[in-house]
Amino acid sequence: MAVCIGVIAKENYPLYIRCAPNVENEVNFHFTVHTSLDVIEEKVASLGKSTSISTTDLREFYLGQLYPSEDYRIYGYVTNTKVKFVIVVEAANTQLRDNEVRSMFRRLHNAYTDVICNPFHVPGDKIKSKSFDSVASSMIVPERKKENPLVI
Amino acid sequence: MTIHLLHIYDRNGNSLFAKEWSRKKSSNLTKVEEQKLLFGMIHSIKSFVTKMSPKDGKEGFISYTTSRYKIHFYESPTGLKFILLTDIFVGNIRETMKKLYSSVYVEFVVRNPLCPLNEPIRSSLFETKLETFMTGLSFFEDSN
Amino acid sequence: MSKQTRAFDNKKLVGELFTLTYGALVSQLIKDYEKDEEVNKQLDKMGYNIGIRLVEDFMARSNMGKCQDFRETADVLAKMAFKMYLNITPTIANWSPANDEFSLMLDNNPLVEFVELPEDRSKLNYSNVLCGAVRGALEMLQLEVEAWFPRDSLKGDNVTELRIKFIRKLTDALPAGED
Amino acid sequence: MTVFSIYIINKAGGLIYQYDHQKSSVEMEKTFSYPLDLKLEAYSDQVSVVFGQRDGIQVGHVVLAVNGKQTNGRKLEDGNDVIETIANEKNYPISIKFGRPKLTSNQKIMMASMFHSLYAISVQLSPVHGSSGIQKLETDTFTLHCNQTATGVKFVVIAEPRQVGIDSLLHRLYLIYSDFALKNPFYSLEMPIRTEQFDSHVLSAIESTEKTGSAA
Amino acid sequence: MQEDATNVLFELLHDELISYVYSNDIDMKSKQISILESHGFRIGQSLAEQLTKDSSRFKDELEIMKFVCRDFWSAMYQKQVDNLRTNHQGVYVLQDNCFKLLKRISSGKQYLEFAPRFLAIPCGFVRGALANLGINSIVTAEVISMPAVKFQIMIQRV
Repeated sequence: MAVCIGVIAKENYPLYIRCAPNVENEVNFHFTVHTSLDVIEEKVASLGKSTSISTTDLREFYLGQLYPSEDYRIYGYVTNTKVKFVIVVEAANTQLRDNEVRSMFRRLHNAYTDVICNPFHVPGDKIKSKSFDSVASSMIVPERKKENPLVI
Repeated sequence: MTIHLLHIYDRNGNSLFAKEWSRKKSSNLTKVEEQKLLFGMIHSIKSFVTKMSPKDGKEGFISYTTSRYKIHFYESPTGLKFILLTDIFVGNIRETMKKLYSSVYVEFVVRNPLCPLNEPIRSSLFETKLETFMTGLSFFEDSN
Repeated sequence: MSKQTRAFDNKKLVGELFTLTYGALVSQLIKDYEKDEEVNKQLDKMGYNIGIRLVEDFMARSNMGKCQDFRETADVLAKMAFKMYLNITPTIANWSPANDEFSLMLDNNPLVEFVELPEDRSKLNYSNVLCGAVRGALEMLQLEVEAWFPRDSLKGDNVTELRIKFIRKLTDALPAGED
Repeated sequence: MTVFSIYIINKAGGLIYQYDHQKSSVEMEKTFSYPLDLKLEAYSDQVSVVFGQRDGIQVGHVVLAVNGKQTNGRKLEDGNDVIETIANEKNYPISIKFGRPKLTSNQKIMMASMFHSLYAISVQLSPVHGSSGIQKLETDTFTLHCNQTATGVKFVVIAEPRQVGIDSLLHRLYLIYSDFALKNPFYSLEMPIRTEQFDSHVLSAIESTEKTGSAA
Repeated sequence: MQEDATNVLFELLHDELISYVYSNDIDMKSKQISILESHGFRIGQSLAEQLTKDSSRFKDELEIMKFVCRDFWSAMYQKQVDNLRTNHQGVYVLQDNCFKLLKRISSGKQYLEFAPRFLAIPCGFVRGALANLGINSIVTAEVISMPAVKFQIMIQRV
């Protein structure tokens, strides 16, 4: 389960950010998400250059863990349309496997695609979709565990 | 064998299309009068057939033959009427008539957004396709 | 560059193309008309225009004759027409005692696959084009019907219900001066 | 194989002889509960089914009787309107007899005169010179054969589409006509033919055609 | 092989959208074309999102162009483009000798003046799909004799 999920437009402004309830420093998460953008950009750029290596891994949307931090693990995903998804997980949450994160991103990506296809949605606008929200919410930790105080 | 002419009418009896391939005798009527007479006759035959039929039928009128020519009739479920005049040696061409409806009329009139339904057909693509269809028939012979 | 073959599910894609084009149409109408009722009316009218052409294509493909009763009409609509063009098979339900009114239950309406209705559009019958299309198609087969959506999953109902009511059998008009 | 009926039409379009050989009548009586799921409409003085079918009752069938009372046009024999009676819930359960409409003698005269004009129009609309009128009219349920003599009398045979030997039957009818009508001193030309001799010869010609495919 | 019925429905809807836009007042033809084009753009955006979500990441512009002009195109119209050329300076020319949305309208010059309205949405499709994949472009279509169409894509570099 994630503590924060972010969707960033190709022009690098947030389309959607959702944090776990009872999170104290929500602003910090916004900051975390933004910081991760640079890492994403870097990763993608390096993939583009490495023409010699054409392993499927480099062609994947899922970028894996972006950078380590003491309290959190931050994962990134970028689509062909250059929309970025970021999932923040508590470092203490060790049960979460790579494959699960990958599938969370898949679900987010699918839900995002549906948002774009909604004729009432204006591309570039913040995501207001209820169904997207419910998909994202289902991946968020319902309540912060007491024994893991959030400090960034 | 010879194809004399083809008429297509909408369900209200408006002539949508008419083409002659081989015609040796005129009815001494104007085009419009003749179209009305032909449609009127077919309409009467349909009603005649319904009343005379000894059993419940589905298709109704199919064709009539005189000593010198034959009229083949097909009506689509939507009421379009296809009337083909040939010589008397052409047999039952029900399937051909259906095909004329489904692969020429539907394809090139119904699916051409610039062809209003229930108005005379002006598309030359339709005419070309019709010509190809007709001249491709085994009983078509350009005998003049 | 490595040769990448992307095999799309064509049928699905064309379905999506249709769904998205329909979305574009609705969004244009919403721009042009203030009231949802007006938009509904336009959608019905456009559906009618589509229906009167679509029915010819349907007849050409299916090689069907005219329906002899309303149960047959319901069956052909649900099991053939909706299946053929929208790739869904609605359930037929709620027959009236005189068998002249029934509903098509759309468990899965492709038109609304991606749609979330904005709150200020509560009176919009998003799928109204279907009403017009059914009405237009049946009118060409000389059946005058009324069609409407008593329930719509977009508006929070648990099912989308398209109701179709028989009004009367039409007869061929005669050209002036005949018979 | 079946011959359904014979019509002889004089040169003015008048029906001078008619015989129905196959008296096939389709009739169905059934008790209905309210509301009736068949759509009825009054058409040319008959109440017919315009939409809906069940238990053999089909579009085109007419109401012959309601609760045992025969219909007479749009009314029942007790004077009540057929459509109103059937629409009224109080009359249910209701027993209605449906059947294929049968031609009345008046209608047969009309049909003959209609065919007479159709014949003339088919000559006028011919795309080639020297054409006769309709000699054979095909439908999915019957085929009509017509032979017009040089004197303008039309012999019309209505038969099953696959019935053979019609030409010979038409020829035979012509012979019967000249032997038992024209040569009969009491028969006046153009007038209806009413002699038993004529009837019996027509009947045997038809029966022979049905059995052997030839009227001779 | 019979054409898929879903296509018919799409085409009828497409035609209905066009005739609706053209039935509306407006005197300026260019306005109607641009309304249609913008709908095509919006649809193209959505489709690009849909169609690329299961593919792998595009490496460069050429790969995107190939995707749009080949895969996307043939999926939409159930046929390959007949010719695809580029001058390697950002201009791509797509030649379709029998364009699906024109092939029942005319073979030749009849109704030629109506061709632009049937090409506005398809041009928008391409521009919208490319835009969503990060390539800004201008897409135009040229018809000399129906049903052949030449689409030209000019990539705009800022």
